Amino acid sequence: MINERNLPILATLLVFIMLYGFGMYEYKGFRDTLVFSNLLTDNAFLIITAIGMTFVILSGGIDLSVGSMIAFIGVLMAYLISNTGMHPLFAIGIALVVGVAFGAIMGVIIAFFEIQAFIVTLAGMFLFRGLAYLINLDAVPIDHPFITGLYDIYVPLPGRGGLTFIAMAMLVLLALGILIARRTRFGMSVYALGGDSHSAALLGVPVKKTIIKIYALSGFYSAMSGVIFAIYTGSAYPLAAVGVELDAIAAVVIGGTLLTGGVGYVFGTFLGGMIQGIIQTLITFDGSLNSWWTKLAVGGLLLFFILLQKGIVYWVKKRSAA
Amino acid sequence: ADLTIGFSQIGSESGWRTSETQSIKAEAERRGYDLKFSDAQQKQENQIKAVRSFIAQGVDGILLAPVVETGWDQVLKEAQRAKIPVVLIDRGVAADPSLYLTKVASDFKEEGSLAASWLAAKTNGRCNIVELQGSVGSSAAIDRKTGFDAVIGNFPNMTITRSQSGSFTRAGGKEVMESFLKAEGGAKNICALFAHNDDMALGAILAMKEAGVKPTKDILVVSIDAVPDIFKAMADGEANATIELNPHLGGPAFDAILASQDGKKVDKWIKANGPLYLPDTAAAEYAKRK
Amino acid sequence: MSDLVKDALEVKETSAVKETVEAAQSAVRPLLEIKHLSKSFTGVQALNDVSLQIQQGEIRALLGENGAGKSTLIKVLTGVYPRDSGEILLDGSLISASDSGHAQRLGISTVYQEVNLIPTMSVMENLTLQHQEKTFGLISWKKAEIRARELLAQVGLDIDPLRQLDTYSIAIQQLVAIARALSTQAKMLILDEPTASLDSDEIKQLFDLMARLKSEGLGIIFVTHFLDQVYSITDSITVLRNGECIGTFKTAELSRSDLVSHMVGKSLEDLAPTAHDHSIKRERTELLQLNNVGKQRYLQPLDLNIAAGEIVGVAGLLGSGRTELCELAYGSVKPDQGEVTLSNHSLTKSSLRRAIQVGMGYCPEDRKQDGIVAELSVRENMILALQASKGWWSPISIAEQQKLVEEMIQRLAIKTPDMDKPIGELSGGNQQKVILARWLITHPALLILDEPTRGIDIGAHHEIIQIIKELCEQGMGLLVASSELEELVMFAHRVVVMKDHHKVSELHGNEVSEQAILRTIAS
Amino acid sequence: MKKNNFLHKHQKTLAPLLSLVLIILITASVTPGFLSIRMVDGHLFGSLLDILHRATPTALVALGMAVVIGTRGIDLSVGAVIAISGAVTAVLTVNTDWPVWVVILCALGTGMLCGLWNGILVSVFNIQPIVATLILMVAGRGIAQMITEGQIVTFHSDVLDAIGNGYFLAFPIRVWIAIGMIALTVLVMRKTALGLFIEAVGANVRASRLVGIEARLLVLSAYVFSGLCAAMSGIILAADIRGADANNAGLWLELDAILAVVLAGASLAGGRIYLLLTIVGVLIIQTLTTAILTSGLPVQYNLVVKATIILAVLLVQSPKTRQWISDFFTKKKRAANSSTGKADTGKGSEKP
Ligand SMILES: Nc1ncnc2c1ncn2[C@@H]1O[C@H](COP(=O)(O)OP(=O)(O)OP(=O)(O)O)[C@@H](O)[C@H]1O
Ligand SMILES: Nc1ncnc2c1ncn2[C@@H]1O[C@H](COP(=O)(O)OP(=O)(O)OP(=O)(O)O)[C@@H](O)[C@H]1O
Ligand SMILES: [Mg+2]
Ligand SMILES: [Mg+2]
Repeated sequence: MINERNLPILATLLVFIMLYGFGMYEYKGFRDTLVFSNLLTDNAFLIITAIGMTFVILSGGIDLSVGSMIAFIGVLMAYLISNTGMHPLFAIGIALVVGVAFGAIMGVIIAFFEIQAFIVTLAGMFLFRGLAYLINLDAVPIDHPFITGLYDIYVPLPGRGGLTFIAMAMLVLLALGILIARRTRFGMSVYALGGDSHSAALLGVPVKKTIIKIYALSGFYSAMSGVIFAIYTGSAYPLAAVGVELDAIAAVVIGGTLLTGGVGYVFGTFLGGMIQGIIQTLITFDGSLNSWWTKLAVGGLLLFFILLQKGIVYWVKKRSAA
Repeated sequence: ADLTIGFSQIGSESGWRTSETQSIKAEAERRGYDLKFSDAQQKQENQIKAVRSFIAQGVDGILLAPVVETGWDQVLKEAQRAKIPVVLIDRGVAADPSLYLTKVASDFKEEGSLAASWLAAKTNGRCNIVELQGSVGSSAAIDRKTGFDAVIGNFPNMTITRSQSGSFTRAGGKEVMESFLKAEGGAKNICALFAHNDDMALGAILAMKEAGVKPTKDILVVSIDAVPDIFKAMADGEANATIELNPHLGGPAFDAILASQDGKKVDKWIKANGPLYLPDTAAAEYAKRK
Repeated sequence: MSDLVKDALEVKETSAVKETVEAAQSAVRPLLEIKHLSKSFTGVQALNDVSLQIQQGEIRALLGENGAGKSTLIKVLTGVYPRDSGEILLDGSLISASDSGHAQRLGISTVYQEVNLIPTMSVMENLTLQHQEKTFGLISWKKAEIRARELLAQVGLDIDPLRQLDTYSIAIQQLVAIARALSTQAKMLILDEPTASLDSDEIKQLFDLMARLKSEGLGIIFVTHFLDQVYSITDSITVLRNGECIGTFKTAELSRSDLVSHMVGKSLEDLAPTAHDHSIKRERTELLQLNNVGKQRYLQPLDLNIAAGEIVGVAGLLGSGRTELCELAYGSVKPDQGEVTLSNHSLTKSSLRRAIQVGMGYCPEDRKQDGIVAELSVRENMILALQASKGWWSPISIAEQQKLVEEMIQRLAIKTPDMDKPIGELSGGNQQKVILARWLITHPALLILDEPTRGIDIGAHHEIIQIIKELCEQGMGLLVASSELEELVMFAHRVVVMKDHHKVSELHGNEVSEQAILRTIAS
Repeated sequence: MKKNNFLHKHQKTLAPLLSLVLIILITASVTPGFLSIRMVDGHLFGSLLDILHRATPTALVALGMAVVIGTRGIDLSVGAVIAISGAVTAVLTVNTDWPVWVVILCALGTGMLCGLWNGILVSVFNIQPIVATLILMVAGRGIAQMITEGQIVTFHSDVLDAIGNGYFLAFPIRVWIAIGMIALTVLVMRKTALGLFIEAVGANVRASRLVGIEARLLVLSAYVFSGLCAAMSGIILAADIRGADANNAGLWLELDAILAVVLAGASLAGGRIYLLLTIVGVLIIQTLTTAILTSGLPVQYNLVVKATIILAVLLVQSPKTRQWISDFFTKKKRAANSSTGKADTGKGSEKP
């Protein structure tokens, strides 16, 4: 029998496969591996952000600052590379450290001042976007040879598709996320915290320390996503990634994680992100929707998949009960 | 020939943008082209995804209205590799011009300069200006401001006394104008308003009227875009000037793609700057555009 | 007899007793020593200058009424609450645990009151949380599963450790919590009411375990409200009353009545179970009728009638379906076959509100999840059911609420500084009383109680049984599921015995006795 | 002593009020004339009035949001509902000759319909509130744009103008509307058991169901109410600029509303809500916005300043901060008479 706890994730997988199948059936261009590898590359930054968000949501919190963090890290990187002539690797290192530090600071405020995560990270969202404006109002290109060189790292697949550096980085970060979530003590503490934070404390989970680590980890992942986004576009833009926090939350939730915390898997988040990407791709392939119908379609499809997933879970449970 | 064209639009954040979309769609329909439209909802990543999807579908040409000027090199290279011509619409990109066929666009900086020149002429180079900026960080806001500032820099007695962002919206323009009027103690110290788009100007006009300030009499109003409502305001004597941002870019763009298919050389910049409109023609223009 | 009680109450005398006990013990260095510990919450002095010592290999009962400060003492000891003043020595060295995890590392393993596990994690994950074994720096779930099975076997549980914890009943969860406490190498084991809702078999298993740990030299603190258990397993007794330490006594040297007097602060001679007449005198008018009611994979169809003034007990082993019967009867879980009627109103498909309006009431087993609304005040919690049945548009005036609540606080001796305190801050037993009071003020025709006296002290226990009997004399019907057979036998007119989710038998009138029930279960 | 007790008991209430007063005072010291209020044309005039005027849409939205948050939900779609109701108002005013009150009723009805949709997704389909309302947040703007065909629809109506910018008894009419709505809500919450039920459902649904509260219906109504409040706000915002801007009306307003509810001391995990303090929270946010606009700060500083001040307010209001401060003082006190205290414990430990 299927383990009940894996049901949502299996349902998500099924939904993804059905969608992909629909695309292949409906559009010729969809059958090329290029579409799949584009999905991996184009949604990499969203998925990376969402992996960090998964930890936060598993612990029963939320992180609204990720979108702004992406923009801030990109602008910071661009500044370091073009204004100080620093090597991109150093710049990336510094940017990641800054991301982790800001995440940890939010964690400290949440843990020690006991202020709700939603609000602290909302302030973080304003702050990081504001800091990005302060560094640079304009969009600037990052055309260091090191960065452009990354585009040449490419593993071709049969067909026109291929794994880009960005896609591979995302997959590595995904594997790392899965390991942290399921195979480390910290990961289990995250689940415990989300399941029942009061009990977790009584069971000896170091609540405050874990909270700080969670937001630092989310800071790391969103900073990483900022780096990837900067590489992806080869530029930095203070208005980049507006609203990505909501997309990331949606990806996490579509992936079967409960916003109340304690239940969910990192791999589900990957599927959730891919489903969001596929919605976008299908709409583009169709190409006949105008602006407002696009919005309706994005919302409607989101709803459809959530209901479909719920339906599958319900149906399987009922079947296995009978 | 019946072409399949992909069009990656920024979004539908303003009336002007919607007009542009409609104009291009109508033009495609007139010519019998199959237009694949994609609304990116203000997100660059969505535009990149859209262009990649167009490439995967093997369209004959791509129109791209870039949300921001940087970050297109990679995807433009991919289009070039797939031998699909890309035409930039309504603003340029900071990439090697060889990567795209042409751009059909006006120049934001020039629009700002034109507004400033008109104002300088109107006030004899002596004016305290309040400025309503567009969304913080957007290229239209940055360039219009740069163009405007460059011109008034030549006039020592023209200064911007207050400048805030009204986010390109009517409500934003109104709220910010209200606070300007409060902070400056009414219209005494303000001679003109420069708004980065018409919608903010229209909001600001409402704010002026409610504060008992007469637009055009107490404060000159100049803005950019030339949306229908601003002509009505001009006809009613509530706005002084607007600079047109031409939304009808479909024709030249499609022509460029056709030309390139025929192997003809295409200019790298097909300028589409609009003229400055004044109240004298406002009523007629309003009737035309309504 | 009463002289003795009086003597014991004299402070001087008490400390004399205490000192002799301490003198006897001071030969060896105590394992745990608590000195002058105090702790107050806003408006409550929960602990006042409490001192005690525990030796290696000693099982100490920590007793006191609801709200006496037992749980608070344990939480201060393990660093969950910071203390106001006082010292704690473990093995002769001063310790100051900063949180529960720290206490664990210092060697104090604790099962707190209520089940404090993570409902959304699997049994295995709960058991190994914070103690996972690793290979190459990563948790090895293979090893964890083996370890989990070992631990479960220790408490005599044979369940699937991979299933989510909250799919198991409270009793099983309680056992899992105990198993978890055994997983660490500890010097001290603290058990706060671990036996509430356990059956005699499990309790026996637990006691065997405690005896073994004792022989290994552990010190054990054991909180309970069951005096039988105190006398069968503990070596010594510390009594708390109103946050003060009344004294520490050798179990063998303290009579039950003295113990009760120490706890309650007055002598209670009539606590002994009065003989109960198992027949009802009034004419039989049917209240609740379950007609072939059942649900697939939940409960086998069964019939059950309860008449006005009748008390029907539900007995059975852990997981036998007692709770399921209660839920179906109440209607919080809808049956997929059969008919439920209450005083001629069919309730098979109707809403809970309707059921309550026609006189149904239900005290659930899981107080934390299904009973209290922790953030709301005692007053709001108590009037919630009555208000819900009236509907939102006809509010009970504050004055009336206060009157009702005040009356109940008096009647059930609920210990709270005022009625506007959030119920989450009350002691466990007092929360239970509030939930009971919630239903009593609706004047139900039929009240369903699932483990009603869980965590309630003897004084209140006695009081509640009196109230139950009184209510029945006034014509209320009662369905009581309980793992305490003694209690059932004390007041039930009839006992339904459950086994493997179906009704095996029904004992009437004079057939009702502990032995008879046990025999039926065993057969 | 008694006064101290009062302070202690009302800490939670006083903290947001204090923050508001502080922000107003600081702004006043930076911006001259900020506090001045004059009579102009028979109505009050001044920056403080502007704050009230501007705060009304957010206040209405926050009111609905507070109720939803009380049920342990959240409503991200309010911005979109604002756009929809504004669009309905504008299009009906322009394209029909229906009386204004019919138009307004239609707009309010649309808002409630949107709320009903959210409510059904949350309470019937059991979709998590943040995602359920995210769907309408995305799709709702599409609906609004469909109604206005992507253009700003400008309209003219005396009644709507008055709602947007008219005055009554020296105060803006829309402020009266908001006050009326707030008073009504507070009254219903206090004088009926609705407030209790909402808080009970938010704090523990399972227990609430078991005592017979019809949690589903209650949660559903909370979203409908939130939809109604958003629609009112949408009408006011459209009336304000005499046009319906489907793309931008109420954009990101949901965040301000949630912020206000939380500044008032509510928890997003459900339970206690504080309606009047929520309004104080709204005023804090609006004062901040107005202060930034009048301050003459370059635009790129807006967000950093806003974030910093919000963080400061949160930190000051945190009960933990208060506890640390009071701990600090009691420690000081203790240190002052430490000699006796130390002697005592010393004796105690020697005795056994
Ligand atoms: N977190 C808290 N906040 C405020 N008061 C509390 C808190 N915890 C306990 N109290 C109060 O401290 C007193 C002692 O409570 P405690 O839980 O220690 O009692 P107990 O002896 O364990 O009772 P029971 O047998 O019912 O479990 C009670 O009056 C209770 O109301
Ligand atoms: N698979 C399950 N999923 C969800 N809940 C379950 C499941 N199995 C049992 N439960 C719940 O656990 C509770 C206890 O079930 P159990 O069969 O152990 O009842 P019981 O005989 O009353 O035992 P107890 O002595 O613990 O009261 C019931 O409320 C039941 O609904
Ligand atoms: Mg206790
Ligand atoms: Mg049970």
